Amino acid sequence: MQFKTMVISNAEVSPGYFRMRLTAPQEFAQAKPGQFVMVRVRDAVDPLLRRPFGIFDLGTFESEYPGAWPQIYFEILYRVVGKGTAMLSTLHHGDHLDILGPLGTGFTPAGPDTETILVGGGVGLAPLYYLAKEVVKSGRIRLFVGGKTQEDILCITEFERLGVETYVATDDGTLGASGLVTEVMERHLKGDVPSKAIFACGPMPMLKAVAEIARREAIPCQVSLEAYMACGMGACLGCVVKGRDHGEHTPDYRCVCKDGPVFDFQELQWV
Amino acid sequence: MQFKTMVISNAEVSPGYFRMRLTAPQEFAQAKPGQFVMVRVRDAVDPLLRRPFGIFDLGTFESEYPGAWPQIYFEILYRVVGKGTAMLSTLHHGDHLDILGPLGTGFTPAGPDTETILVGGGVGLAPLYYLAKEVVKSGRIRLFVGGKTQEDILCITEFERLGVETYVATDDGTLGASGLVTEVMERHLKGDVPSKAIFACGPMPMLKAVAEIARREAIPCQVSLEAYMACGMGACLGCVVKGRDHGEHTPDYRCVCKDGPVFDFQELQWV
Amino acid sequence: MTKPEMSVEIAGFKMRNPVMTASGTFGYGEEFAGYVDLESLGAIITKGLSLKPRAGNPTPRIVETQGGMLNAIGLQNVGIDAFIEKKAPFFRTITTPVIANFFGNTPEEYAEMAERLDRIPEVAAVEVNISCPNVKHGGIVFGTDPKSAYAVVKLVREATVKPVIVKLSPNVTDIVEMAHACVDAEADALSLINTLTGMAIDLNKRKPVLANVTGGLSGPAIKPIALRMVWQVARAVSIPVIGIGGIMTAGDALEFMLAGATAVQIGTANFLEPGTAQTIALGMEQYLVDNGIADIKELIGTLEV
Amino acid sequence: MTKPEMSVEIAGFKMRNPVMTASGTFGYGEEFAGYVDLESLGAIITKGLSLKPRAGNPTPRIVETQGGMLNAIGLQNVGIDAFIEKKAPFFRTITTPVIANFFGNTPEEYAEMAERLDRIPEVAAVEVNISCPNVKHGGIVFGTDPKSAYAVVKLVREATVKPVIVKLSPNVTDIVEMAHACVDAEADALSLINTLTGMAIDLNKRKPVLANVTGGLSGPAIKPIALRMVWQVARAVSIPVIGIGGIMTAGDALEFMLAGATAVQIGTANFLEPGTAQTIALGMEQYLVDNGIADIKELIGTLEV
Ligand SMILES: Cc1cc2nc3c(=O)[nH]c(=O)nc-3n(C[C@H](O)[C@H](O)[C@H](O)COP(=O)(O)OP(=O)(O)OC[C@H]3O[C@@H](n4cnc5c(N)ncnc54)[C@H](O)[C@@H]3O)c2cc1C
Ligand SMILES: Cc1cc2nc3c(=O)[nH]c(=O)nc-3n(C[C@H](O)[C@H](O)[C@H](O)COP(=O)(O)OP(=O)(O)OC[C@H]3O[C@@H](n4cnc5c(N)ncnc54)[C@H](O)[C@@H]3O)c2cc1C
Ligand SMILES: Cc1cc2nc3c(=O)[nH]c(=O)nc-3n(C[C@H](O)[C@H](O)[C@H](O)COP(=O)(O)O)c2cc1C
Ligand SMILES: Cc1cc2nc3c(=O)[nH]c(=O)nc-3n(C[C@H](O)[C@H](O)[C@H](O)COP(=O)(O)O)c2cc1C
Ligand code: FES
Ligand code: FES
Repeated sequence: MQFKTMVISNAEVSPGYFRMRLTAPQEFAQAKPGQFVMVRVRDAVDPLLRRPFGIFDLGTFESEYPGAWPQIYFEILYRVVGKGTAMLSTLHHGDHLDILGPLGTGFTPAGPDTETILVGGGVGLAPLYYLAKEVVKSGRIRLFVGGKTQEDILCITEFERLGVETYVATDDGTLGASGLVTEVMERHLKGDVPSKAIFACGPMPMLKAVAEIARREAIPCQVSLEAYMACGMGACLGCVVKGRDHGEHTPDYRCVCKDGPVFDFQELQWV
Repeated sequence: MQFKTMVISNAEVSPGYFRMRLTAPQEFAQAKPGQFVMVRVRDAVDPLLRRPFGIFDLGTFESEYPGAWPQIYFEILYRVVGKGTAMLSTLHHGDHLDILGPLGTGFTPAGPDTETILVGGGVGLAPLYYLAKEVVKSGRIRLFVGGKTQEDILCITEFERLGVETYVATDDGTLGASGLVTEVMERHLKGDVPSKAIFACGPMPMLKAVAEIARREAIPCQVSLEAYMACGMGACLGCVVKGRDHGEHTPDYRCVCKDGPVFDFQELQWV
Repeated sequence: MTKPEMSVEIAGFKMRNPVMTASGTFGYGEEFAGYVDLESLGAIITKGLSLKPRAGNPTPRIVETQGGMLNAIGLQNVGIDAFIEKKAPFFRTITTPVIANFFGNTPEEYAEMAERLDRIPEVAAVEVNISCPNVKHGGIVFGTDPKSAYAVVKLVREATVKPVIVKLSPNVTDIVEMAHACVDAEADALSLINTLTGMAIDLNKRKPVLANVTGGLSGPAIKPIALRMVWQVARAVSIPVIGIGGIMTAGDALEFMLAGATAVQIGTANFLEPGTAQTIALGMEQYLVDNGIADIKELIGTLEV
Repeated sequence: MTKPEMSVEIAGFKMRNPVMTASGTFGYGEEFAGYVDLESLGAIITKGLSLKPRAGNPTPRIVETQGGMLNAIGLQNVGIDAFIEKKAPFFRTITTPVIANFFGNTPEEYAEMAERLDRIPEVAAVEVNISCPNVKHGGIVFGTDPKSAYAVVKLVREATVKPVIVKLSPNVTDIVEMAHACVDAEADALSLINTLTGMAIDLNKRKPVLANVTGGLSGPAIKPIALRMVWQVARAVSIPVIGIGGIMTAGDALEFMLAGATAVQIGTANFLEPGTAQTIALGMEQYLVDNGIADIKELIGTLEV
């Protein structure tokens, strides 16, 4: 689906991190947690390509005007890293953008008797909030979130408000435990018997560590990946990652945009 | 001079024509009528080059805060013709731009006993208003202004408020006389004895006709030209026009940006 | 005014309008079905095909540059067998002609591919990629040396009765010389340009951004070069020329036709706006209506120089 | 940390930093004095000079394209006599070295120009333009054929003891071959790239925008191509390479140095921001400070491939 959207709000939630709320058409309400959108940042060719962002939240906005239709909105949580995100950060209420999405596969929520373990690294937290919102009714959720420093730990309050148990780790110990989020997670999961499923999003080294834990502890695990993207719809083959069976003469590339961004960790090659 | 400016206002004064007021530093008050500015439309490379605009007005803005310094402002009057002007037209109060200027030569006002004849074609009227403001104290001014249709006739009220006698011609006769502005001007100047000086800005065919009248009637005449510009400061040699002595083996090119945009019509080659 | 005539013909092969989608930028068509009415396009060109499936290059494979992008996909493709089995059936569901873009590692492989494609009824024509800068063997050598180009095209020509379009590389001193070599080898049409070889560097890592080091530059940045080459070639040869390179709007497409192109291909623009090809076809038709032009063919090569 | 070392040397000719302004984009330096501290630059390169004054091409001579611009100035210049008389005196008022860019219609004219420039004390080095695409006679032929390039450079070399920089055209199949020809002719350094030949069309007038039909493409659009060519050439030759093409920021300039450039030239960016060259020199120095690099020369050619 392609649509024009209006910026409802765009606020800096931590230094260099913004949360943007955007209008969406009714059909967008079907978007699944883990799916993403491709945003055309400007009506010009600088920047040229669309920028991909996970869906951080999705909801219905009750209009202040009596009798008005409720308005679907969604949010993205983004970090300013380059040209496109810097431009996004200057937008205001009332500005317009063009969106492709929802794109890609989403997370497949765990069954009712399974505990949901969320693992987020920095802005990789983004797609996990909408997931938490969707599964919170059906069972226990724990969130392990890591970052370099306290400023990289985002929107914890929002998760806690949902009733998610939250564990924080920072490299420099300025918030929560000192060290890697995966270490914290491992400590908490150790000897923990009930059935669980992991949902992770963050930088590659974190995902690798998570996958290793999942493999060792035989916990089902879905990871959401990032990749440089041009099209977002499986046409350019720019965003591929190596699938399980990939080899020199047996190409098994998967498109992050179409086959992902969410993958069962067992579908991928981790070396 | 190069400076950052803030948009004070940006209003559509006729369909497709905008008048934008911008802040300027104190030194900008030295700008002469006929000079121009190069505007960087966006902080990106699309559009790449700066866009040139004449100075339509210049003044001092009395701040509403008691004790605040008076703020120099200037205005540009522009027509939306392409990418850059379309982008300019979307700017609001509070937006920022980067300006080079004032650039180029300005008009040399006529002496005190000389009547000032302004001739403007469409948005070519732009630099004439500031000129009129500067010379209005010292003598009679008549403005001849032409356009395709009534919507191309801009800011007449402003000129009349200054006390300028205004004559309008449109190709389709929807406002003022029907026909070319130069025909109207010629009718009015015919047999008119007192000493005069012509100041003209507009499309090339109009300027040619004006130059022809000036030559025939032996009236001093300054014209303001347009040209594709890259640098605005005499470095790229993109904006040249043929000077009087130009020939195959005697190059006499003049830079519109530096030697102009205002030229004595006798300095140029009109064929 | 009556509806203007938009159809064009290339080597006996007719299209409802001159707007094609460029190889490698439109998947196998299916991917865009939700964004474009595939029936509104002149033709669809497939991703470059080879005899065996190809893995392509490691990632990163793409990076944005100012006004353009570099890609080093490395011709990842499913191979001719999977193409026939999995992709071709979809083509039977649309009436828009499909052109198979392909390449080989050797002249013989090119010939074998042409032969195999010749037997696929869903393929309306073939586009010979002698210009891909991202493969070590073949590709660029055939595309930059007139003699090799002649040899490859000659073999392909003999191997198929389908219309043969040869896609030229812009990474040459003299594009006209290359064009002549292909004409001599009896190509039915030429398409140009493929990407220009470029490079991007990650300053902080002190490494090339692309795993492949260099990649092919496409997008609006290259349009002036493409337009120049199309103009040069169209004046020099008498077979149809298909213009490619940075086309984003109907206006861009029409400029290529003025320069001498009989049709155009839309590449990178599909990524920005998946509906571009359709928008352009409609825009071109509107231009004809607005300017009272009865047939788009009247525009071809009418640039006044 | 102490101030990092920014100076670089090209053929015995020393610059306080590697940032030069490119020929044709900075006038004769004087024009930019109000916007740039000329003493902050590594070197200033003049507009291309010829024996006789040249009128250049008719207008329009420039047009913007996506991420770039086309120019067909046609090497308008005051000629060597007026240069000596009117421009050179200003160069005595600055300590920044001035490099004279020049061209000729014949190899002999190149030699004569080199001889005359050799006698001008204000000229620190010469840059031989064998690559201008906008002149009918000479220019591009010398720049695209290795043998002609060799012949011209050889004559120039014999005619002057000043450092000889040869400026290469990107409009070639094999830039390395061209570079080798110049090295064989004993050039002291190579600068690349000049502009790529392109074209823009005015759809409504059905005419080329430029009076000259084609022009040279410059600006950020061409940076990936320039970077690739600089990298290729710097690996292949042992004389210094000067990187040019679409440099807008200190980061861009540093990328060229990683790719192997000893210095860089800023062209089109001067038009957008007249202070660019100075801003870049400062930004490069800041980068060294931030990254604890003592000497900019440590970066040259350190790209990990
Ligand atoms: C499926 C998916 C979901 C994402 N969700 C989020 C999110 O919710 N919040 C968030 O802050 N970021 C997210 N990202 C990363 C985000 O897309 C990049 O940070 C952003 O594109 C950078 O753009 P830029 O212009 O600011 O940076 P630049 O560095 O100027 O971008 C240059 C190019 O690199 C690409 N690029 C740069 N960094 C990345 C990256 N990490 N991943 C992919 N492409 C990149 C850009 O898209 C662009 O094409 C996601 C990426 C993907 C693939
Ligand atoms: C000294 C001078 C003063 C000017 N004063 C005014 C003014 O007061 N009001 C006004 O409306 N216009 C004025 N113009 C014309 C104005 O600069 C162009 O209309 C504007 O640059 C168009 O930009 P664009 O991006 O909208 O159009 P595009 O067509 O997208 O521009 C593409 C390129 O062409 C150039 N260009 C297009 N049209 C012109 C033109 N007529 N003259 C010069 N360059 C052009 C642009 O600068 C740009 O480089 C002036 C031009 C000059 C040279
Ligand atoms: C991601 C990508 C993949 C491409 N793959 C192919 C290919 O397989 N075969 C081919 O002949 N050209 C390929 N091309 C080149 C395009 O078909 C086209 O010639 C080029 O991109 C220039 O057009 P554009 O500027 O409109 O993109 C590819 C281009 C891109 C951007
Ligand atoms: C308006 C203009 C005039 C130029 N004139 C010359 C010239 O006289 N001699 C020359 O060798 N290069 C000339 N060039 C080429 C530049 O020096 C430079 O090689 C090219 O523009 C690429 O760098 P850029 O992308 O930074 O502009 C000119 C470029 C422009 C834009
Ligand atoms: S982004 Fe194009 S295939 Fe995934
Ligand atoms: S605009 Fe560059 S010389 Fe006039």
